[in-house]
Amino acid sequence: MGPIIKLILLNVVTYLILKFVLPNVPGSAPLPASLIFLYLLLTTSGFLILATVSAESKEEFWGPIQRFLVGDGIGGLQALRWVVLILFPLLVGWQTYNSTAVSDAPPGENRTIHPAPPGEYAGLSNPVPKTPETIQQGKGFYAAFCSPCHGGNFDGKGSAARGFNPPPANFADPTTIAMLQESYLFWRIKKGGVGLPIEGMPWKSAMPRWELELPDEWIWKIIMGEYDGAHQSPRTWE
Amino acid sequence: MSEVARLQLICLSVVGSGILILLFIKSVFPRVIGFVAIVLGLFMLTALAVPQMASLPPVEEKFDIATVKTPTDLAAIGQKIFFSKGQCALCHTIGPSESARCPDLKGIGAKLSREFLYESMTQPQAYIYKDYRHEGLPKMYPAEMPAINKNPIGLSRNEILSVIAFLQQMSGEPISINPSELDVPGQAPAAPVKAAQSGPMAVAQAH
Amino acid sequence: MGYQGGWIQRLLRSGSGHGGTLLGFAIAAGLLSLPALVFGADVAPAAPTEYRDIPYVGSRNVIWVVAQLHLLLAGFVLGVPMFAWVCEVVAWRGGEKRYDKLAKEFTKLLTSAYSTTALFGGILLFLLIAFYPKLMNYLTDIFFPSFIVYCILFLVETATLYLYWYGWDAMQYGGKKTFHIFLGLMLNVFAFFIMIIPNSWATFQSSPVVIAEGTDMARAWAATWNPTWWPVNIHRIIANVVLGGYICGAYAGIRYLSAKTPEERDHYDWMGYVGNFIGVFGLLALPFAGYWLMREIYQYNQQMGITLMGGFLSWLFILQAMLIGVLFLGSNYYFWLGITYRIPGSALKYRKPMLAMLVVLLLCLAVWMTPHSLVASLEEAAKMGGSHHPLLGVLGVMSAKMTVSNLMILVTFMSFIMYWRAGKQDTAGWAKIAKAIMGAILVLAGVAVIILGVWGYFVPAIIRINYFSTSQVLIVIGVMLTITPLTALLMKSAKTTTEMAWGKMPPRAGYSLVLNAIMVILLMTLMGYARSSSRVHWHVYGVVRDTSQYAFSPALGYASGIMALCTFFFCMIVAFIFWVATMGDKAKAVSASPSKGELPHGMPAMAGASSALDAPKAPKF
Amino acid sequence: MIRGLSRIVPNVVGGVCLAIGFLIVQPAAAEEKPKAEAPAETQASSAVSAPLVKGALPADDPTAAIWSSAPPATFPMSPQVHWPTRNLEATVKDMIVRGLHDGTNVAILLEYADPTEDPDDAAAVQFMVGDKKAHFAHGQPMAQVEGGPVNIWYWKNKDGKGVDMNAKGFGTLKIQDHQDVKAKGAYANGRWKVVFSRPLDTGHPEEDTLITTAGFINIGFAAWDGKKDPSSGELKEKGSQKAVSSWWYFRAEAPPNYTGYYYAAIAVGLALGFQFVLIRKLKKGQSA
Repeated sequence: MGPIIKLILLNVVTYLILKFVLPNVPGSAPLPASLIFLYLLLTTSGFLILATVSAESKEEFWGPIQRFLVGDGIGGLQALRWVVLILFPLLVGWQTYNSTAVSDAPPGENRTIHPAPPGEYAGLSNPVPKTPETIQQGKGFYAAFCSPCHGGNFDGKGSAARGFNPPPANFADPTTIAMLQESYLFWRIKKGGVGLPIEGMPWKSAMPRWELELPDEWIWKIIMGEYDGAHQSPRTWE
Repeated sequence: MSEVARLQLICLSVVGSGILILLFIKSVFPRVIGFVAIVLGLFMLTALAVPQMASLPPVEEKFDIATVKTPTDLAAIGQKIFFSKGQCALCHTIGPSESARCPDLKGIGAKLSREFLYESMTQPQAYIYKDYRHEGLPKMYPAEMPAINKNPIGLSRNEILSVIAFLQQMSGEPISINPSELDVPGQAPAAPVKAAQSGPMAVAQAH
Repeated sequence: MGYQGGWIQRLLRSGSGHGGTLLGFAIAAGLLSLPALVFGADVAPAAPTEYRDIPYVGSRNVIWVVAQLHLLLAGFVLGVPMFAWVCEVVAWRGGEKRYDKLAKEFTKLLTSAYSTTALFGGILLFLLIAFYPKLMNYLTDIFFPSFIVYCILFLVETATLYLYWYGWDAMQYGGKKTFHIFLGLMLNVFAFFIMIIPNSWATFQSSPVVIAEGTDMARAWAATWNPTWWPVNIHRIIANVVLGGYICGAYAGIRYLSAKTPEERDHYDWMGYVGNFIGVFGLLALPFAGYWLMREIYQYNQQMGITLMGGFLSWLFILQAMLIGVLFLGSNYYFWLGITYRIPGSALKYRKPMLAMLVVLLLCLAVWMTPHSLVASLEEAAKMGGSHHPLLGVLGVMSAKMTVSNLMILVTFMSFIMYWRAGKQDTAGWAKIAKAIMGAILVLAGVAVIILGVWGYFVPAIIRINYFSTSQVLIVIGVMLTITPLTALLMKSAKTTTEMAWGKMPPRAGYSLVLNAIMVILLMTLMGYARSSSRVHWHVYGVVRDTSQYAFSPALGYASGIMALCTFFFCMIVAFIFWVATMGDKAKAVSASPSKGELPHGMPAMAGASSALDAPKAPKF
Repeated sequence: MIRGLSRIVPNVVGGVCLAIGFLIVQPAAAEEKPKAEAPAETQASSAVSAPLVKGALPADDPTAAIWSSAPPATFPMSPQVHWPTRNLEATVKDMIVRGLHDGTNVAILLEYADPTEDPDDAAAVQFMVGDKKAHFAHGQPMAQVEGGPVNIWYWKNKDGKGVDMNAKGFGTLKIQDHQDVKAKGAYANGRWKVVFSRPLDTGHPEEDTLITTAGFINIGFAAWDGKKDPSSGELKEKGSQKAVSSWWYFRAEAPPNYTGYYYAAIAVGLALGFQFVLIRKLKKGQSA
């Protein structure tokens, strides 16, 4: 039974690492079950590949399992064999029951965070010249209009942010505004959460439609202030 | 049962029938089919396990002259036309880009007068600059720009004016076009087919 | 998924009620005329029909399946001649007869495959004209001249194919053979043009250029040279090689599984090896072509790029990653099986390197398959503070993906080199140094790729895209270009310690060949859906809007059903073609013994050759 | 025959392992979390689960003992910033919600901290109506998605009753012709407890949200602190100046359903059959 115990052990160790070690690394968080499943699947298939890559290793892996299932010459393990044979259908039944039962968990929300902007926004560039004054102005506007949610430190942790789901974007995160062009931000600020396409789940976003309150020029300045304050630079083609 | 659950059930039965074939049938070809069924079923199950998201077409917007109150409104319409019906963005960009095949239009509204802009769009061959940006004799630009007021693009005068307003706005310039200059529709300027036919007339009015 | 409301029932019902189809047509025509009447009142007295539909199934689904099948068949029909021609050339230059036989065996398929492809092309054309008259009118208006060129090419291609196939035995020797080889080359050249012309129509739909006034010819020419035309051409031609190779492998796999005689087992084992080799060979280049295409799309229109990579199609790339992952694993697995089974006594010797490569491959796959936005429940998302994992989220971006895909290619390349060298002993005096150099190159390249990948996080996007990713690709290509000739040189003087024994592979090798082929076909159908959906609600992006009821793009689960259906149909059609083509000479094949030929020097393993074939041993099981 | 077997088995086992892996992990992934995380008051929840009770609902008694049998769900609140007349500081920071239903009526209990009892203290619950998604801020119109209306249940301390309203964007609030919602508030120890109740199905699917036991529906909350600004005498929170929550989920638990056991029994049968055939094949293979 060597290899199969190895396989189980390998999966258990991987699971424990993913479940209990990785989340406790500083700056980390618990992994979603889908990801853990993916990694376990990779581990298992890797093991199976190695176990079946040669005739000898396959025999070493599969022979004991076969003998165990058939019940030939396994001596004291006979009882265990029956346990496995009874447990397996029960496990399948239990999982079937679980998957047909009404779930306690609400449907997952897999919102697309950066959906495609409408065509008329994809190709704009900032008409406001980038000078220390305009950036400073932008930061001022940011403090007045944006910081309550997106935070004075550009980290998405403003005082008004706590109740909102999805949470306000964290501009200090290098996978948010640093991946986007200024025109994208212009669209998002101008049209707000209600301007998102369906995959962005506009009905959940608390982002105001700022075109109702701010002139375009201010928005462009805010964008400059945002990048400068969050120490990021927009994606460009230059 | 939800649509997804139903599809999942179908997938499971596809996988199940594959397993059945492998269990009970000995000849090779059906067994391969069973194997393929299992693979395809698992593929569909995976596809059903990720979030199901469809993309719906957005509502089509029409250029309605009644909604235009300020030059900014006009520029907003111009922006839409620039990137869609006018097909300007198929070649031009606003701001530097690697994909630009024609001149970058950033700041163009500040450099050129609105009349010149209008003429460049309707009579692109009127003034052809020579290209001095390389060694040797200056080259003629192969002015590939189509006349915007003619087929197949066929923008109306109103539409061209709003594009100019947009270009001025994108250059950080005050918009010099007033909504009162627009043609008041005796016939709808929004209908694309008509607009295309009335192209030459719009040019005449512009001068 | 509510919008698809009960499509299953409709599908089921449509299967049982063929008689209703005609009635359905009538009703659909009647229904369609209603909006046309309203529309007509607005614009013109008799507006032309823009769309037609068929009941139950839906016009879009029909077009989808037929177009996908046509495309797959076309890929097969274009991939096989390349494959056949290369085999023929190998036989011609190297004098190994069995390659000629293999080439002929596949060319035989061509005639029936070719007509099936044309048949589906014709059906597709009729359906397009019937269902999408507005769009077809528009495209015809622009592309009319290239339609004519296409037709002429078709005639020429058909003639060439007939000459090539029917003249095979007649032009076997001397100058005639040279002419035959030339015919094969022309066959591929015409086929290439036959591919790129429809590509221009399809790519124009996703990346149109402005059509100025001019002659028909000038307009068609301008529209043909649209920004994604060449990236798609290159991508498709490589993909066709991959498809041809893996289908050949799958065919060999099935024949191997059902083989009755040792000769058959030998032959199909070898054919499976060649198919897998060609598939892998193309596969190594495919990511680069895909990257180029994606880059062009991003440059052409940022919106389209975002729709694909970050927008509603972003989940599709999880599936793509899975399929590619299985493909890489499957291909390497087959190589490794080949080492342990075909080279007796090598299992233990190669276990350690295999383990190392497997671990690297799995780690790369883990990164490759980790999406940026994770599939998570609300609670899980709340704990992560969003749908990005704070730590693993960095694995989801381009820099990481490029790095691991390059590493996976390196590992697969190493698998191949290992296979090549297996059972050989170097005799050259400089072998040690050469091996050290090769090892150093591999390690250095791996490290360099990783360093560039990590560094890529700290530079602006454009530097990463323009310099870092390109450098990574160049490094990997460089490694291949240095190690392959070095190994070839080494092999030239190497002494064979253990002969390769064909026909000893276990059945799972046959199944893994089938699995690889299925993965490739699924990938092609998946990316077909991606390419079509990236146009969102446009027929011609930004120019001709889709105003039909099918303007929406369906969700992945539903789409995957159609992809699986296409894959299955395609497999069945190909199986049918193979069956028809080989029906006549089944008996012959059984009695024929494998031809014996001189081994060419310099490329033994690449060609999968071994003198063991001259003395076929009885398989052990 | 052994050889034949060695062909069959790996493929079957591989396929079965994968299939079973999917069967097991997918539901497990969905199932695991809620169990691990009993909705504690301190931790944010994502759904209110309303158990089915036998006997009378505490529809007009916010302090009834039976409420303790309903699991509490806590939702964070934010000041309303979506609409231009925003306030940046709201009194209510957390909303604790419980639900109960008896098969025909539903009762929802809101509980939140408010330091003072004022006549203008108010609270509201909000739902989407029908299939269309509605923006959480009063069903604001959305640019690319056709939204639907929201159904709002509103209670104000000085009125002492529930109001059933609809809105589709700010400034479109409309009191319904048919009032189905009852509400009652009780203030004690600096905390409000407000109970709303309504029939699960009011027969007006165009205006009222239909609560079924089939799945989750969207729910949102709002609260107004009716305290007046001591200097100006103006209300600090009124109209759109309030504390709001995002969309969360509400579910009226279904009566026990035994179909799952049938499916499980079928699955057990299939698994047994599979096992039987597999082992028989293995045995044959060995004997041959």
